[in-house]
Amino acid sequence: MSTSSSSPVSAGLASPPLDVERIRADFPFLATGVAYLDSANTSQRPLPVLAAMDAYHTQFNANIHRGAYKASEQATERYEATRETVRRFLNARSRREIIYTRGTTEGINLVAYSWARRNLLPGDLIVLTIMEHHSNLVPWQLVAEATGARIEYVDIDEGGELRQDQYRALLQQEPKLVAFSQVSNTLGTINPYREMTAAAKAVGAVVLIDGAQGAPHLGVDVQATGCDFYAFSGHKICGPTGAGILYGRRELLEAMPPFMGGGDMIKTVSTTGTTYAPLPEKFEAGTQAIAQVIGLGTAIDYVSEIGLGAIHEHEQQLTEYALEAMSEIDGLRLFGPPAQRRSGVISFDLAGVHPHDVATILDRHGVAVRAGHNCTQPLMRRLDVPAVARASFYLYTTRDEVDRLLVALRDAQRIFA
Amino acid sequence: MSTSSSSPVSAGLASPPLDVERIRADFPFLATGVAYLDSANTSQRPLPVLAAMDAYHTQFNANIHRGAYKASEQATERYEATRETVRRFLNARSRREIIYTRGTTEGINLVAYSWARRNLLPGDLIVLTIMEHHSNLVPWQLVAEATGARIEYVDIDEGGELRQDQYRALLQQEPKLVAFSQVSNTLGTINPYREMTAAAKAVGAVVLIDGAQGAPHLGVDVQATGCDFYAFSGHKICGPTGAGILYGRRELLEAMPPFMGGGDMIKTVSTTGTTYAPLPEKFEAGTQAIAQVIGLGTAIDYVSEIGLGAIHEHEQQLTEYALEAMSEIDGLRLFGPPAQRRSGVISFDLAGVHPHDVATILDRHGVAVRAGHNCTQPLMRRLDVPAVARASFYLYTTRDEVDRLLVALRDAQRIFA
Amino acid sequence: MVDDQFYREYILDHYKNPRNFGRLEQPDVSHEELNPLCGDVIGMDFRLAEGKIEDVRFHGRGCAISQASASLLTERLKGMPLEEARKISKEEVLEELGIEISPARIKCALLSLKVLKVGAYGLAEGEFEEDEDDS
Amino acid sequence: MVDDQFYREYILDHYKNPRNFGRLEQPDVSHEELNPLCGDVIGMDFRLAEGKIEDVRFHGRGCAISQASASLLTERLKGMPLEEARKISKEEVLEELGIEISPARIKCALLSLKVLKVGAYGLAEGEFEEDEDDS
Ligand SMILES: Cc1ncc(COP(=O)(O)O)c(C=O)c1O
Ligand SMILES: Cc1ncc(COP(=O)(O)O)c(C=O)c1O
Repeated sequence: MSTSSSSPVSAGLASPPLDVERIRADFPFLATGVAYLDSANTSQRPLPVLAAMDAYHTQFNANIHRGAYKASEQATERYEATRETVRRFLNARSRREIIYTRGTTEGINLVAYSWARRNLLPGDLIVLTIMEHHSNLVPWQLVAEATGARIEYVDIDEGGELRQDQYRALLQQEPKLVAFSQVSNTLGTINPYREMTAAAKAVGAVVLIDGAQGAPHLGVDVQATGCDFYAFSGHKICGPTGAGILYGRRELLEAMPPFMGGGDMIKTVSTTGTTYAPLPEKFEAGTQAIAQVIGLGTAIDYVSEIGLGAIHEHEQQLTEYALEAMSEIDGLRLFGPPAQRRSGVISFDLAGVHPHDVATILDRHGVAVRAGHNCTQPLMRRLDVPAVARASFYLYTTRDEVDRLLVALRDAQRIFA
Repeated sequence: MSTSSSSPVSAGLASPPLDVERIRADFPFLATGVAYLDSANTSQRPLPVLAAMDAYHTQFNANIHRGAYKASEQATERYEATRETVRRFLNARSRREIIYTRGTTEGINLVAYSWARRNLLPGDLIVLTIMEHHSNLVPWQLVAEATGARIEYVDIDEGGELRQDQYRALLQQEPKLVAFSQVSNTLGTINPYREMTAAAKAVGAVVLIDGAQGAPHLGVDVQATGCDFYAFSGHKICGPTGAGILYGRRELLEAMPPFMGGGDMIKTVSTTGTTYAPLPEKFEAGTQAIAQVIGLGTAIDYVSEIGLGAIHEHEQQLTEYALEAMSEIDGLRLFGPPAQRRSGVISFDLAGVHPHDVATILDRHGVAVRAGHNCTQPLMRRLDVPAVARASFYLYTTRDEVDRLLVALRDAQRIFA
Repeated sequence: MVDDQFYREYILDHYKNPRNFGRLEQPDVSHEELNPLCGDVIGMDFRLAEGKIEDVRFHGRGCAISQASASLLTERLKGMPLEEARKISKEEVLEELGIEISPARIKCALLSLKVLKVGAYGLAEGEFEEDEDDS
Repeated sequence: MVDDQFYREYILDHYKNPRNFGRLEQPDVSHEELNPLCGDVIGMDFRLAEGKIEDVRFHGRGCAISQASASLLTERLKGMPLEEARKISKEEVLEELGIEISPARIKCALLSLKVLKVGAYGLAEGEFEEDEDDS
């Protein structure tokens, strides 16, 4: 499922509203009564996903590709079915472009090792943005160290949106690589990723999109977008931990050397040399996270069936409601753009109360939020805060949970008054 | 749990026999009735392991290290508890030496990238063996390509055991790195890994042991052994897919640069540079396989409680029984050493019947074995076979299942007579 | 003892007595392919004349499925116009084998067809795989 | 509204009115440490004389736990013989805070102690962590 434009999604779609109560019944953790407002960190996982992994464990628990017996065949079939599910989800041309990883971080590192270290030369430019997650920063810093490439960062404006003027100016310098997040995990900003990709492709750059926060809430059409790489994590899209996806454009993947060496990524191995398996196996060395890949396929089916359009609309209504209510709290500083241009992520600072203390008080109210730098330290420095508190929503989040957040925030103010 | 010597384990231990029927009740897949003789490929997973992951999913499904609320704290605690479980299991000095990986393959690649590529120079010698799994071959071939180091392979004798004379001769050349498997996944050979490690350390080599087949059946005492690195996979020791362990000696790990960059492996990130987190986080970039790591801890507790000594003895009795019975089948060629010096792994070739056909016929008998090169192509070439069939045992394997294997093998002969 | 539905008589016959097994002297085209699953290799030598496959031999070792499939295929290829040979589909090969092939063994059954397509037609290996992929 | 057991009056008091907050001119020892979880930094300046901590100030921003803990620690340190200061244990610091600290907040509570140990005693950072590790 992909959105038809990278500008605000909900506008004309008018999806039928989510049946949130029915959805919540699928998520066992929610029965604990905790108002879980930390889905941008990791999502909850619904029963069908757990059941799919259970089926593997109890009915066809075997390794894939290798065994010549039924359980192994069944496991292989289910495991490979996820690849087709993901191909459709991303609208990739071929299943060979879908590589299983542990998550976004491994996907980006794979590109950093197998593509960037081989293709960047001293002085070559890498363009990143100041809002990137460490997973889309540190790998490139390591690449720059290894190759002598240099990095420039696109700044944000006061509304928490990327300075497109600056971005265009940097593109004039003909960067070799442009890497940015589809959606910011701290600001919630939905970046104009299609326009940014098109502009970067026009100057010949390779474009990697960090879809960790985009895939679960907006989806993507990689062909329409035109990006070269797109990475996301299963655990943020209702899938299990331990499985994620790297999409890579076939021509690039074919030309890249393998990342890790090991079982299943080879064609022939001898003491004198080795030839590699075709895509995608070339990049999938060793026993993969079989059960988790199967779970990921089920998760994507699950959210796709409900519909990303409807999910996004639901999140946006909650976000609008929360932003409005929070802006009425004295001394509460909100980061990021207006609801229409953001995903269900709200980072904030409560004057006089440290984000960690906010989170602790919220926790005592049974409200789970994240506090810290959210793995975006350069952005923290840019915003001139050491840390923020962050509430984030997903398809199972209710207005009632937002209300509980508001009550708890006022209590934090009372305690620290 | 570790064995007290790298020579045959069972000899003097006399563990009480396993209550295999009780054990089998813990493994749901076995209820399918399949005689699962492919545990060297991946093991079955017992209910306590599934229950531990279920508890995570239903009671404290949250990300670790980051959240300031109860579910996240609980997840972190359970996740870190596995580290202590593994530390005890390997008898490592510190939890900081225990790094979570996806499996053996990733662990070896981590060492190949972060240690070997930084420390090997053109002409430096890497000593491997001809029986290695591709996961302990290809990463070093890639290292050799990148650094100009050269590789020598220790051969086997006719009994499928490493030629120690040749090994000692190679050590005379003062290799920088020696990497070998504790137990061969194809021959079942239990290598004299302690003696081999001591000899390599004596000439100043860094020693990596591939414990994929060793950890689940023998365990290891890394301090007594004296190896620098030890890698194994959770999915072969009753744990879930997607989680494994790299042990590294602290001094080496401290000096190594990170492998992947991303969330959680940093201390500070800025646009101008980055400092890294202390061990083990330095090597654990991005969201880890949280549920699976928790499952792995439970798996290690599970096998430790039953006792690796007893498990090994059980396997050895089965192996002895099977080897004897199989040697009575005309035209059946057995590979590997006698039962006392091998793990519960039997690779064989049935004259006139291709291993794939053997496996297919066995499958039709409900007997699951592996057929192929077992990711040991150089060993296949050494044995002068294109492929083998392999039966492998674990704590839940019964003599009855071995009998079913024997019946099926005779049927294969009949069909192809 | 299991039923012998899978390893039918004629499969075993082709396996034990493969037709057109061996090498051609001075073939016009010669090509080998590997089944990476098991390490089996099958090669074929072709002699071409007037747009036809005048003669063909196969060599290499393998399982009953791949050997029988190669043997059956060569029988069919002999004397066949190249144009026609090019059109032989995976489905036809599987059908001719006449047994139900599990996904894990499909590569065995199609190895000889791959040798034909990649060897005689210069299809890139990727293409053959891809179209397998999308089947 | 939740009970205020966690953020007791005196914690909040130390947070809002931290004792010994600021810098010393020409300190004998000065050291900062970071809590990587939240990016908080606490630093301490020490003036030493005759084997005693004659004066101490702390600076940096942080949560109520780390600020109160630093404030309480400096109160205690003033005039304390170095030998005695070296012996202050994590348990003592946690006890003095008098509230139940969750694992996630332990680093906040012990940040100032880390500044003292690593700064004034030149303990390697690893050592402090390690002994935390093994506690
Ligand atoms: C000896 C040996 N080494 C390495 C591996 C690779 O382990 P994994 O595939 O779990 O990474 C295996 C298992 O396949 C093995 O048996
Ligand atoms: C924008 C963004 N990029 C990358 C990541 C890293 O994802 P993972 O930790 O699953 O590898 C995250 C999530 O933590 C994220 O929000």
